[in-house]
Amino acid sequence: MPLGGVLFITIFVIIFGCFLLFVASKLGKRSYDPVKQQTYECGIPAQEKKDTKISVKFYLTAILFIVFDIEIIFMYPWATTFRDFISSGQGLFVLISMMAFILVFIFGLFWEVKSKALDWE
Amino acid sequence: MRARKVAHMPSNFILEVGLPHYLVLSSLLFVTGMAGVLLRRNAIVMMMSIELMLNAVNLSFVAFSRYLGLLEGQVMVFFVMTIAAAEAAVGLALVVAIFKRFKEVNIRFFEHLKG
Amino acid sequence: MNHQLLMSILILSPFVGFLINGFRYKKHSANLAGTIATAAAAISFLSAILLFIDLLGMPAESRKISVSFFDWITVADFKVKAGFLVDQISAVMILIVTGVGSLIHLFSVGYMHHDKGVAKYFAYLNLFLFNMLLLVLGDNLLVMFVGWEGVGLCSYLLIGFWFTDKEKAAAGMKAFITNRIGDAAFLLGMFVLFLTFGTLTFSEINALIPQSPETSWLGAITIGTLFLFIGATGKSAQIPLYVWLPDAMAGPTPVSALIHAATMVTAGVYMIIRLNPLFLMAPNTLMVIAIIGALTAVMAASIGLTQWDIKKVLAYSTVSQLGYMFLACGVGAFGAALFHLMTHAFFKALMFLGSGSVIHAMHEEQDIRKMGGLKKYLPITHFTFFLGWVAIIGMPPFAGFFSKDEILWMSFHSPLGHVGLWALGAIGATMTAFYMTRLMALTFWGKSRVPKDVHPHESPAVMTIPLIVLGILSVIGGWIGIPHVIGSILPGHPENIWEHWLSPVIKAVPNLGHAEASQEWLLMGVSVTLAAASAALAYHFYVQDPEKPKRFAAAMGKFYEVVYNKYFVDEGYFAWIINPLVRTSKNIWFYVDVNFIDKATYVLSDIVRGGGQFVRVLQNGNIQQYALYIAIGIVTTLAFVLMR
Amino acid sequence: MSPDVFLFWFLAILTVISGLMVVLMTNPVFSALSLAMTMVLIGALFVTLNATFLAGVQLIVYAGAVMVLFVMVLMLFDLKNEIYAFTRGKISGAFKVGSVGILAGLVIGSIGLTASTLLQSSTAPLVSMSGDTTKDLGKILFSQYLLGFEALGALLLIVAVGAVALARSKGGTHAK
Amino acid sequence: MGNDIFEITVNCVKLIIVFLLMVQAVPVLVWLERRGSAFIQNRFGPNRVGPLGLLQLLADAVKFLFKEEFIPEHGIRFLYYGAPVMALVPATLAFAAIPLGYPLQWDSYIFRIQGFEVNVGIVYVLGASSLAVYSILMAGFGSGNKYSLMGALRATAQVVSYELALGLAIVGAILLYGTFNLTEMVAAQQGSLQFAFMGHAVNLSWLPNWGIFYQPLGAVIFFAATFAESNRLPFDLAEGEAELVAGFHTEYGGFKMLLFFIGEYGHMMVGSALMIVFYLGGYGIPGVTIPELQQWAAGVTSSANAASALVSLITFVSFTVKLAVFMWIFIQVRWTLPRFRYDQLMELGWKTMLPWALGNTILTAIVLYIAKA
Repeated sequence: MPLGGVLFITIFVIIFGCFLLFVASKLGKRSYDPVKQQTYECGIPAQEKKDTKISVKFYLTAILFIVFDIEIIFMYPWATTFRDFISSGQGLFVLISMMAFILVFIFGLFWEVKSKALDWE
Repeated sequence: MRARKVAHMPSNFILEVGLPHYLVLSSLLFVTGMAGVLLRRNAIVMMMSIELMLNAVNLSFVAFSRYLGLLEGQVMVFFVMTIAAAEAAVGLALVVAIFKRFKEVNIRFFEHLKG
Repeated sequence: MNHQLLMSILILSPFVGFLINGFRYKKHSANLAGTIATAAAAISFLSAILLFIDLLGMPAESRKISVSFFDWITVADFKVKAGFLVDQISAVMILIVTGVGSLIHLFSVGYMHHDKGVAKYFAYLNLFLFNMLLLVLGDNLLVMFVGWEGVGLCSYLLIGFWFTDKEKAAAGMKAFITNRIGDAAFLLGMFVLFLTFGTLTFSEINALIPQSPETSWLGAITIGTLFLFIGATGKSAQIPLYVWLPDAMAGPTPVSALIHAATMVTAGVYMIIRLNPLFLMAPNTLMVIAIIGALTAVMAASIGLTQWDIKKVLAYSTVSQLGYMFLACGVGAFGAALFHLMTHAFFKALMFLGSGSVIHAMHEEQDIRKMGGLKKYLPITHFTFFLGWVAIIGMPPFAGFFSKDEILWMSFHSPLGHVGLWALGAIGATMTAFYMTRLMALTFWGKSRVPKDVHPHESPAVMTIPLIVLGILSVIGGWIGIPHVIGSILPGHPENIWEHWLSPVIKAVPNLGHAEASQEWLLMGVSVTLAAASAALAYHFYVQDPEKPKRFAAAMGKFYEVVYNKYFVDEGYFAWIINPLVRTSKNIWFYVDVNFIDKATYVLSDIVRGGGQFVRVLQNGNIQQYALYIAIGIVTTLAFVLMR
Repeated sequence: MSPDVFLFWFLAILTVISGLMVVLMTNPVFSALSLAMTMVLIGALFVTLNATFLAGVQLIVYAGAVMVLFVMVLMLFDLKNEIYAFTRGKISGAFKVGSVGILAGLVIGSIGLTASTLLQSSTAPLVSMSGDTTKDLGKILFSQYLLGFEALGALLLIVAVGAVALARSKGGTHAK
Repeated sequence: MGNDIFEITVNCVKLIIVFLLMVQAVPVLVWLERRGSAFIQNRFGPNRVGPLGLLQLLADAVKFLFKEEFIPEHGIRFLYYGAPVMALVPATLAFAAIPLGYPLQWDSYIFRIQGFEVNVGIVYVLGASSLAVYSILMAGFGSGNKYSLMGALRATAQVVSYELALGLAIVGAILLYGTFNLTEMVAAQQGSLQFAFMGHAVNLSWLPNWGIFYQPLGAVIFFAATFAESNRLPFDLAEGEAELVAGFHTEYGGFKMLLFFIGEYGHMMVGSALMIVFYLGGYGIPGVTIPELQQWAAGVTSSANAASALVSLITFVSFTVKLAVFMWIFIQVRWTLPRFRYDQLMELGWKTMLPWALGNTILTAIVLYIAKA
C-alpha cells in the first residue's frame, strides 16, 4: 500500500517548501516601510475591503459542482464494472439503469441552463 | 511487512490495531463534532461539525466493513457521502439566504425563523 | 416476443403517452400532441393484436396468458399480485378498448384541433386508456378496482374538461359523486367476497365457487354479487344511478364516444361477465340484474324519444343499450352480453363520432331542431351514421341485429328469463328504432332548419377515416355471432364463432331447454317487424309530416311532460335524498360538532395550552438547545441500554 | 512496531488533533481548513482499511468539493476571528460539555467492554478483502443497491434545483 | 525487518527523485517558455547568460532567493505562507502516481519507475489534484487584498467547473479499459490497433493501440480541461492582468511566487502525463511491443538485469519525449491563442464541454455494449 509513500512525500514536500521559504526570508533584504506593507491597490490608498461585492454566482457554481461531481463519481464504479456486467449477461440492465441515472443528470443540467443559474452576466 | 501476529487476545493495545481502535477513534471524532454543534455559534461552523460527525460515522462503517468482511458498509458510506454533500449544499444555501438578510451567520439569528 | 414484454408495452404505452403529453400540457400543437397520443394508443393496439394472435395459437381449453409483475400487497395471508390476465373475455375487451380507442384518438386530432388545452386533453385520454387496460386486464378484483377508480377519475376530468363553464364542471362532479356511490358498493362487495373466499383473484375465486346455486337472499354470494352489481350500476349507468351519464355529455364528443359509450360504461357489464361463474350461483342477484336491466332499457329509451339534444339522445340510447347488456347478464347469457357490448361499442362509438362530426360542422350546435337536411353537406358522416342507425335498430344483417336478437331470444328462452322480460326488451327495441329514426330524420333528412349564419362542411380526413372504419365494423361486426337458426339456412352454414370462442370461459346457462327453431324465427320476426314499423312511423312523423309530432305530444299532455323531463328523476333525487341528507348533516354538524365536540376539545386545548406555557420555554428557536435535548436523549438512552 | 501500526497511530492522532481544531479554532476559515485536513486524514484511514476507492471518493467529494464550498462561502462572507465563538450560557454550557463528555465515556466504555468479543472476531479481518474491492463495490452497488442509487440521483437533482433556488432567493444576486 | 527497511529507503529515495525531477523540470520549462515565446513573437528572449541563455535559470533562482520579504498588512500570516507550500503538494502527489516507465526487474526485486503504484490510480490522481484549489483559496484569502480574493474565487470556480468535464471525459476511458489502475491502462494500449466489434476482429497494424483512437472526443475534452485546470492560457482568467492585476498571487513575489510556478507547471505535467497514459499509450513506443523490446535488449547485453534496465530506460525516454511534446503544445497554445472572457469560459465549461463529455460517455457505453454483447 502506498499510503506510507504518500504521507512521506507530502511531509517531505511541505518541509522542502518551508525550508525554501525560510532560506529565502533569511537571505532576503528586510526593510520596514509602512507604505510597502500596504495592500496593493493600483497606487492609490487601499479601499475598505467591505465594499467589494462578490457575486453569489461563485457559490452557485460550487453547489452545482458538488452535485454534478457526485453524479460523476457514481459513474466511476459503473464504468469499471460495466465490462464485467456485460460478460455476465446483465449488461443491458445495468446500461439502462445507468442511462436512467444519466437522464436525471441531463435533466438537472438542462434545468440549470434553462433557469440561467449558469449564466454570468 | 504485513506479517502480523495473529492472536485472539491482543497482547498490547498499542501494538495490535484492530476494530476497537477504529471505533474509539470514530467515537472521539463524533463527540468532537457534537461538541462543535452544541457549542459553536457560527452556523457554518456548526454545519462543518455535522460533517465531521458524518465522517466519523463513515469511518466506523468502513471499519466494520473491513473487519466483518461485508461490502455493504462501503456502499453505505457512498450513500452517506452523497447525502452529506446534499445536506451541505442545501444548508449552506440557507445560510447564504440568511446572511443576505441579516448580514450575520450567528446561529442565534436563525431564531427569527421560529413560528 | 415474450408475453411479459408485450403486456408491459400494451399497458405502459398509453401511460408513457400520458406522461409525455402531461409534461407538455401547456403546448397548443394539436398535431404533435395528437400524434403522440394516437401513436401510444396504436402501439397498444398492435401489442393487443399480437397477444390475441398468440392466444389464437393456443389450444382452445387453455387459452390464457397470465403475467405477474410483482407482489403488490402482502399483508399476512392477504396477498395481491400486480397480475394481468388475457383470456377469451379480456382479449375481446382489449381489442375493443385499444382499437376503438385508437380510432377515437385519431378522430380527436381533428375534433380538438382548435382547443387550447389539447395536450392536456390527449394526456387524459391516454391516462384513461391506461386505466381501462388495468381494469380489463387485472387478474384480481383489486387491480380491477384500481382501473375502475382510474377510469372514473379520467371520466371526471374529461367531462369537466371545459371546466370554466360552470355547468360542465358540475356535470363532472355529478358523474364523480354518483360513481363514488357505486364504488363504495363495489368495495363492500369486494370485502364480502374476500371474507367468503379469502382471495380476490378471479381464478382462485372461480375454483372456490360452490357447486349448487344459492337460493337464500342473505347468502354471502348473493349479498356480495348484489353489492358488486350496485357498483356496476354506478359505472354502467343503470337505474338508479344512471343520472350522471346524460349530463356527462358535457365533455368533448370523442370522450363521450370513447368513455361514455364504448368502453368505460361497459366496465360494469365486463365485471359481471368476468365473474360469471359466481353470478350464476346467485340466481336472486341475476333476477335483480335482469329486471333492472330491462327496466332501464325501456325507461331510458322512452326518455330518448323526447330529447332535442343530439348527444342526449345518444346518451339515453347508451343507457338503454347497457340495460340490454344487463338484461343478457341477468338471464345468464353472458356471451350475448359481451357480444352486444362489442357491437354496441362499434355502432355507438360510430354514432357519437358522427354526432361529433355534425357538431363540429354546425359550430358547436347540438340542438337537432336547428339541424335537418345535413345529408347533402355531410355525405360521409351521413352515410356512416346511416350504417350505425341500421345497426342499432336491429336490421339484419347489420351488427346490432345479431347481438340484440340474441339477447331477446335468450331472455325468452333461458330458464332464468321470462316472457315479461322479453316483452320489455321488445318494447325497448321498438322505441330504439323510433328515436333513432327520429334523430336521423331531424338531423340529416327533411328540410334544412340550419340558421343562416352557419355553413356546415364535411369534416377533415382524420375525422372521417375513423367513421368509415367503424361503419364497416358496424356492418360486419355481427357476423361472427350468427345464431344457428340463421346459420343453418345460409350458404356454407357459418358457425357461431363467438359462442365457440367464449365457450371455455363462460358457463352455459344451466338447464337450457331445447330451442325450437320456429319459435326463434317467430320472435326474431316480431322484433324486426316491430322495429321496422316503428322506424317507418318515425320517418313519417318527422320527414313526411313534421307537424304531427307536436300534435301528438300535445295529445299526450302530462305524460309527455313527465317523459320530457326525464321522469323528474334528478329532481326527485334532490328532493328526497340529497336535500334531506344535507339538512340532516347540517343539523348534526351544528348540534353535535359545534356545540358538543368542539366545546369538549376547547377544554382539552386549554389544559394543553396551560401546560404548554411551561414547556414553551424549551422551544425557543435556539437550535443548539434543541441539539442539546437530542444529546441528552441519546446519552440517557445509551446509558439505559448499557446499564440494563 | 510494524509500519501499519505506526501509520494508524500517526493518522489517528493527527485526525483527532485536526478534528479538535475544527471546533476550537476561532477563525472559521481555519476551522474549515482543519476540517478539510481531517477529511483527507480520514481518507488515509480508509486506505488503511483497504477501502481505496472510497478514500479517493472521500478526497474528491469531501475534500475537493464540499469543503471547497465551505471555504468559498466563508471567504465570500469575509469572516475573520470571532469574538464570541462559543455559546455563552453557563448552565447550558455545562450541560452541553457534560453530555458530550458522558456520551464519549459511554461509547468508549461500551467499546471497551465489548472489546474482548469484538477483538476475538476482528483483530484480523474475517474475510480477506485484499485485492480489488472497487469492482465488488461497483457490482453490489449496481445490483443490490440499484434502487438507492437511482433514488440518490433523484435526490441530487432536487438538491441542484432547490439549493440554486434558495441561494438566489430575494432577487439580489450580490451578497455584500 | 531488514527487507522492510531496504524497501522503505528505496521508495523514499525514489519519491524524492520523482519530486525533484518535477521541480527541476520547471526552470527548464520556464526557459523554454521564454525562448519559445520570443521565437513565436520574433524576438530573441534570454540569450546572454550562458549558452543559449540556459544559465538564465540559475540567475533567476539566485535573484529570487535574495528578494525582499514582506507580508501585506491585512494578510493572515499562516495562510499567506502556507499557500505556496500547499501549491506544491497536489501536483507532486499526483505526479508520483504516474507510471513513467516499464518496471525494472533486478534479480527478483521489481523496481517500479513510478513514485508509487495505486490500484485506484485515476481516482487518486483526481482526488489529489482536487486539493489544488486550497492553495489558491488560501493565497487569495491570506493576502488580505480584494483582487487576490476575487482572483482566487474566479480561479476556484473555473478549476471546479472544468474538473467536472475532466472527470466525465475520463469515464469513457475507464469504460474502455475497465480499470482505475494506470499501469493496467498502459498495458492495455500496447501493440497495434485491434479490437473485436460484434464478432468481427478488426486489426489495423499501422496504428498503435492507443486510447485516442477509441476516445477521440474524450481526449479532446480532457486535454482542453487540463488547460483550464492548470490555469493556463487561454483559460488564465484568474490572473487576467487588466481586470484583477495578477489574480490570487498579486501580493506574492520572490521564492513564494516561484513555488506557485512550480505548482502550475507541475499541474501541466500531471495533465500531460495523464493524457499520455489514458490516450497515447503511456510509456509504450508505437510499433514496438514491450516483449519485442525485451528481446532486443536481451540481445544487446548479456545480463538480464542490465537488459531490464535498458528496457526501462527506453520506455522512460519514450514517456519523456511524449511529455515534452505536450509541454511544447502548452507553451505554443499560450503564446498563440487569445484569452477567453470569463462568461465565455464558464459557458464553455458547463454548456459545451460537460454535455459533450456526457454524450461521449453515453456513446461509449452503448458502443461497448453493442460490441461486446
